[in-house]
Amino acid sequence: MSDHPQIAVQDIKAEVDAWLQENWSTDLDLGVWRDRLVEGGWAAPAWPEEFYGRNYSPEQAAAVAQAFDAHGAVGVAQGGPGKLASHTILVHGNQAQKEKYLRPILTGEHAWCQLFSEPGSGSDLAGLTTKAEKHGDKWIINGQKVWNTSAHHADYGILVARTDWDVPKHQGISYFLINMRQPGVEVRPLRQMNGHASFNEVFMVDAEVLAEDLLGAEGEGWKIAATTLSAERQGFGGDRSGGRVKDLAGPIYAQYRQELAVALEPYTWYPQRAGRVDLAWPRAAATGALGDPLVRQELAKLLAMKKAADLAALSAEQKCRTGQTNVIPEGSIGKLAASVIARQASHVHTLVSGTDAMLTGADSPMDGLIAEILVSVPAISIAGGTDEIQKNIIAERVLQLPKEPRFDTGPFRDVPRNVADV
Amino acid sequence: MSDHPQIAVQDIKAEVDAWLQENWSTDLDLGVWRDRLVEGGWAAPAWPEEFYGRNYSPEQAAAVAQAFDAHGAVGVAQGGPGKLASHTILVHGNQAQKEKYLRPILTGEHAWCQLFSEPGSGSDLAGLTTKAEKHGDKWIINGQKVWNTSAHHADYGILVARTDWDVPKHQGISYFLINMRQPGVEVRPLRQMNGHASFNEVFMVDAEVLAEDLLGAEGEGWKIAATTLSAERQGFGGDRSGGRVKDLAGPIYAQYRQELAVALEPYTWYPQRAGRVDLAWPRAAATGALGDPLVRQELAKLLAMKKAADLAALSAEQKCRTGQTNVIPEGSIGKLAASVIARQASHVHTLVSGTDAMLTGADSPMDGLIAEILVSVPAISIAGGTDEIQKNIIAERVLQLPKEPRFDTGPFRDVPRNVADV
Amino acid sequence: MIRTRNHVREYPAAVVPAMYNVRLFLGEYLENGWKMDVGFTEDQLQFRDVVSRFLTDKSPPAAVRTLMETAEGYDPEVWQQLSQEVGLLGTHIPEQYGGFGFGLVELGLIAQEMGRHLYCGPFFSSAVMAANAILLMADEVHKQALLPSLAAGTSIACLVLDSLASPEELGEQLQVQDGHLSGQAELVVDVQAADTLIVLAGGQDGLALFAVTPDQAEVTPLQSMDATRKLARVAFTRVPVQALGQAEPGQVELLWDQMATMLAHEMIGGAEHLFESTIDYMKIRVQFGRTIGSFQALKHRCADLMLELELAKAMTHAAGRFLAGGEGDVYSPNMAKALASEAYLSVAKQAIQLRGGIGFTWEEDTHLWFKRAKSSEVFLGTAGWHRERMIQRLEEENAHV
Amino acid sequence: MIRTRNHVREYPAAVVPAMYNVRLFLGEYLENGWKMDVGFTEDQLQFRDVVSRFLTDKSPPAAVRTLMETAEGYDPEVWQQLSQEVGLLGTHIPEQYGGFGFGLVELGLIAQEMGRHLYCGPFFSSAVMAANAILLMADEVHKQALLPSLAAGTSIACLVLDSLASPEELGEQLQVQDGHLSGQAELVVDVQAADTLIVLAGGQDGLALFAVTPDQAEVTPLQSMDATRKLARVAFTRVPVQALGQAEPGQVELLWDQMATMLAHEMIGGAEHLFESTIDYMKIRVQFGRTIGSFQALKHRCADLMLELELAKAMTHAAGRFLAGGEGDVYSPNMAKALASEAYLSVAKQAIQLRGGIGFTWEEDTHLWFKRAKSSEVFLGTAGWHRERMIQRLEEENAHV
Repeated sequence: MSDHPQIAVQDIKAEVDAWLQENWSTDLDLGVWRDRLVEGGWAAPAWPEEFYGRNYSPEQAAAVAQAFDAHGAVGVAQGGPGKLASHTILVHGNQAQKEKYLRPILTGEHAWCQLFSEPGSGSDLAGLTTKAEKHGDKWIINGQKVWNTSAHHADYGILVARTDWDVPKHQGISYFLINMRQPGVEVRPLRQMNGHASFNEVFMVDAEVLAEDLLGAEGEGWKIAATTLSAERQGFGGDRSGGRVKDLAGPIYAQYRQELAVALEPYTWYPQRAGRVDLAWPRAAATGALGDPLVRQELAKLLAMKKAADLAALSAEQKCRTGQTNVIPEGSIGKLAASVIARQASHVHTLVSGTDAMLTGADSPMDGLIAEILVSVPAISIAGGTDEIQKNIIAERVLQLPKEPRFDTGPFRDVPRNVADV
Repeated sequence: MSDHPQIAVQDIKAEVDAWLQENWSTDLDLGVWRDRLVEGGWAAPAWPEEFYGRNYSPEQAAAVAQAFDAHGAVGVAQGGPGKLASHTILVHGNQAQKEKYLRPILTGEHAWCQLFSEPGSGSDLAGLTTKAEKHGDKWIINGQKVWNTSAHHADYGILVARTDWDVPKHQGISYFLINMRQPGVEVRPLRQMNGHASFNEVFMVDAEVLAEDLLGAEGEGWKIAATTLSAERQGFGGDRSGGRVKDLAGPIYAQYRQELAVALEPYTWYPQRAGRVDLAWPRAAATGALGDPLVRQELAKLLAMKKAADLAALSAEQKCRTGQTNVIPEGSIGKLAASVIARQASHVHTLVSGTDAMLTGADSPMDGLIAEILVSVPAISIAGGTDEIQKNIIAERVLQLPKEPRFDTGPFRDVPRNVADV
Repeated sequence: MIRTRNHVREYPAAVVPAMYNVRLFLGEYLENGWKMDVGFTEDQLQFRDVVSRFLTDKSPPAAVRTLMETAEGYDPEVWQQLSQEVGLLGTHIPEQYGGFGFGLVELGLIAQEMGRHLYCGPFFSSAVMAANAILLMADEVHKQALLPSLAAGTSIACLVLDSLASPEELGEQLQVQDGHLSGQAELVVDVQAADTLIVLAGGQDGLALFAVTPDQAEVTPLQSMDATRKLARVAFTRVPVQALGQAEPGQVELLWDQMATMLAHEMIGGAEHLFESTIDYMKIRVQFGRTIGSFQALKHRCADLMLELELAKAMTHAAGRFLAGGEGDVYSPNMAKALASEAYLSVAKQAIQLRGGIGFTWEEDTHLWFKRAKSSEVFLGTAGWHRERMIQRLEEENAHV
Repeated sequence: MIRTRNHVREYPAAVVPAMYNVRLFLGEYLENGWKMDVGFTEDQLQFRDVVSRFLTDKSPPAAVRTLMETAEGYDPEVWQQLSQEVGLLGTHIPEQYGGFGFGLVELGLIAQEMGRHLYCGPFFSSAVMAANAILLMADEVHKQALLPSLAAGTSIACLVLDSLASPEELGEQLQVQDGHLSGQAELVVDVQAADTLIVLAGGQDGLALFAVTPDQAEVTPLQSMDATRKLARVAFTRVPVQALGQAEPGQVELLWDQMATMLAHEMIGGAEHLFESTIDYMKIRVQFGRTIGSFQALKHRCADLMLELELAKAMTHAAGRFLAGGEGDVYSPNMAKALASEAYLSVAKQAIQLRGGIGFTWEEDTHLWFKRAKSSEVFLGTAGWHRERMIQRLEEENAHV
């Protein structure tokens, strides 16, 4: 995907503008518009020309997005898992898979989910025990997945399952594209301690995957999953704002808002999980808690850490851009900082609330928002790689300290695992 | 040493009193008095009758000490290492060794030191590499020891050294009684970061130990060292007060004070190492630092932790007495608490001192005592078993969590060790 | 004051059904020596085991989950058994008022077990808060009128305070003028279960205690973060009242000390449960081919938690003994609440963290205790408030010297 | 304000001896990507490497140990080289006063390297404290008289303040009345090396700056815990003085911000050294048949330390950029000093702990940095003071809005 065309940003913007003048209308049905978008080649400008794209550089693609935004035109479907799926299929899929799956992701016709984590393998994702067995031209899948955002309305899933139990654990995994709308797949919402149910559990009992829906080769699943996970870490799954256009008036925007609402619903509590540092000062000032010397100290610690972490993140970003660092270790430091900050924010919010911190919901400060912080912050140091995993990464990859002794390098069949697992 | 004689405490006191009336005089030379003490059988009442004792129970022995104290009579020689040596010899020595070594320890004629730790084996004491080789009727010792309190004025040392390199590390160690007054032994004071030199390094180059001074059998050194270490943990080496008699007037007391001064000199900074919590409140009140809300919080944390630790220690002591627990894990919790408390005390002393904490010596608060706290506290979490070792003990022995994977179970010759070691 | 051995010995034999065989459970404690608390008589420990056994039976997580979704927040049948069969409500109430005449050490042992089992019910509001307020401040005639039914469990009281944050703010909102009570208490514990509201209110002679019936109050149930402890707003508009008794100097703070110390017991009980269950989980959960309990970073973290918890326990039990008439520092309740709050929260955070994602789910039980820890952190004074108060008391002590 | 690339580029070429080949050392930094600080121009980083190279050469631990035992506390020959050959003393002094016209970002880079190498000498007192005070407060004529010789290193100044704890207390002890300076400064840094004492004292028109010669002062050397930074008590008895200039509103705090920020740079440099040397030690020290760096509990502790250190570094460099005229929060110096103090102390404690017994000995170098960390903790305001001040400034900011 290199060798980007030599077109200047302003020319791109002009071209997009002209095309939008011709094609865009707020009265269009969203589906009709998306088809037109794909046909016009503006759906995914950074993708190859063969697949709805123009092989644009990130800067060039950003220019397209800016032009769309300026024009008030709706883009392709949002939704984190779909982006992860299309990115992975683009990199590892065969021609047929790309033809079959990419377009409906862009138009929003197909929703996707990610079927990676399992109850028995959290930090140790490669220890997964979902089983895939080849029967004729089908793979039969048995096992359980968990933490599957959007699985309850997904049409397809990207799935990793074990196809060989006699090789070391990373080598026996394969990567599948599974149809979620089949009898063998059951999706149950998973409620969290903060009351939200933004994830699901997915139970697969003799679920089927066509042989043609194996992505890459058998046993290459771990390598392919790394592409997905790397995209996730780089925030491919994270663009969830919907842009300013979601607030405009017109029939197509209503459809777009509805689509967005479904896609973004699982993420409403994410800001609270991070501690809502933004609310600390205004609330301390408003409640009078700022008069308490201890609150002042704890608040100052919080704000200083947050500012420092933002600065460090900025600096990590610069290092990445100039190629001075690998994104992963710097990301680990940032993630660890986020945990420390969220916990301190929770502490400050508690002190500021005083005994009102005993309440929740509409009876409690900020209509339950503060209470949601207090019961959501424990997730920040777990989700997306626990603090412990981040510390391992920092110690081993950044500081180059020796790796942990391993007890799971032999054939997977012989590796100790959780009793509940197969 | 069980089957204590059936004598009531008041009868013991009466007997001691009568004997002291007869034998004790403040005009005696200390050496003469100690001989008389040993002959009279009151030197070590808890020891067997065969060796200067009466096979008394701890309570009975305490009654003897009380009677001595009430009478103002001086007891046997103090000095931690000597007590550790005599206890170990009493348990593991043969008849000749007991006859040769025990009495001069009681009279103070012989000072002892402990030669266990090495530069290359700190937490991992059993990884020691000091070498003992049998040549005829002698053992030839080569190696270096460190952290040897009192070695600079010791006559003898209790020494562990490796006699077999082809067995696992704990099995190749032997226990020796070494004469410190010989050309092959060089003692150098080891200065600490707080300026004191309360330890030594001991270099042994072809130092000699007579075959008869091997304690126990060859290869049993680790087991015997455990007796010494257990005695150390139970505070056998810790009674350093000298009692009230050291402050009395009379010729023998002067001699006693001198003996004590030499024995206790290495320990003068130990209270500062523990943080001197006792000084925190009075200084905060005297300096006006108590007006600072932050000092109040930190001081309250300190005092509450200290009080709680004292209560927990009391409770551990009760558990030991009633046989509900093994002393080691409870001791580990206490030692860990001491570290946390000392660090918090250092923090409080710093806040109370303000910029005066930049000074030391006579120019600084309390004639340098506070500065000594600040630069001595780092030792508390290292000396006598690091915090890390204590946490291992708590996790593995108390909480019964799995042990660390081991990489040192094979023949010692093949175990990775520090480059500087032999 | 710790009762004599004889006095205690009668107790379990008289009221404990045979199924709660105390000897049996004492054995369990001895096997797990490190978990054993000292400073208690053997009879006290037996008593605790009886309570523990009862709650294991009657307050399993499933029951907690059912009750926390109800408006009443407790099971009247279990309350009946708890009071009638096991007799826990009268533990600390003197015999002349229908109780068993034990003290705050025994009440603390109950609170600890209730915290451990997350018992849902008005025990803390009625037996700890209201009964102790009456014992301290009510006149003899009112003690005789009120306490026996509380001890028997036939009546349930709750204590209405206009601040749960610090005793310094008490009597600011709730005021009695010309014999009429008015004002609002923003947070009242377990009022929904009470038939008697014991109100501490300000008046012309300072703070005094009053009794009111629920129908005289406007009660607005509130959603509590910790659904196992119900909260409500309670307002009074010129309710005619007569004082049960006047709060003498020092009594309000003594009441606060008692409540905070009992809460500290509850908290260390909860923390013990979470700590033990977490250690158990770490011994079976496998990742990377080994139990997660074998990872040194996690082992050391558990050692740190154990230290924090042991210190909090030692202090809390000492505060109980002090309030029961034993030796101790006047500010030991402050130290107990501060240490217990922080230890409980440390343990609760790690109980989730060490379980990973599953620890954050609703169906796993950890969050129930986490929310109790979080809520108890600010209930009856934050750690910071208690530390500041401790220093004030030390200053007062030193000023007298 | 960060100078232009061109402006900087002249600098190393003009004054750096060939042996300090900057390209070479930049290469080292690139190899160790994570250690690299961003937000600096390539020229600034080259400049830092020159300084680092110079100090590696001239301020090894052996030199530090020798100098800290002397009364003067510095090596005049190295001072000469530092000022004449490498030109560090004039870094931040404008060209019209004989300096190089760089700013506090470059001065901060020097301070960071000096902290890393524990440089012994009056750099902080003369170049950082005194020169910045003169730059801020002295009248033009005095700047012209004083700064060129400071920039050239032919004169050494020290700043006499009557508090090193907070700017709020300044001018309470040192007072000028009728043109005569009296009073005592309890703690003065590196006065023993100075030929000029710059005194900030109170007078009828508020705080002003004065110059005094050493023979006009009674100097009592004091034993400093950190022997690499000399301290003395300085007293004045009716010394006739003329003001160099008046402290305008805000200037005293700005001076304090500058000093605290430069100290923060020094501290993160020291912390970096200790952290890196500790990691190195952990890779070679063997216990139980494995390097101690392979124990997960220690690995995770190092990850925590790295986080703390990275945050302190990011904040400190941001404060430097802010003071040099860049974007930023007015209270960023407070955040920098608070974070840097705590990070340095955390690292210093662990640098000893992770070395075990040897880390506590005099002959091992760690304690030299530990004492600098401990001493710098209270120098120019504790973390608590800086946090409180930060909140005050936020309040002021919000009051203006």
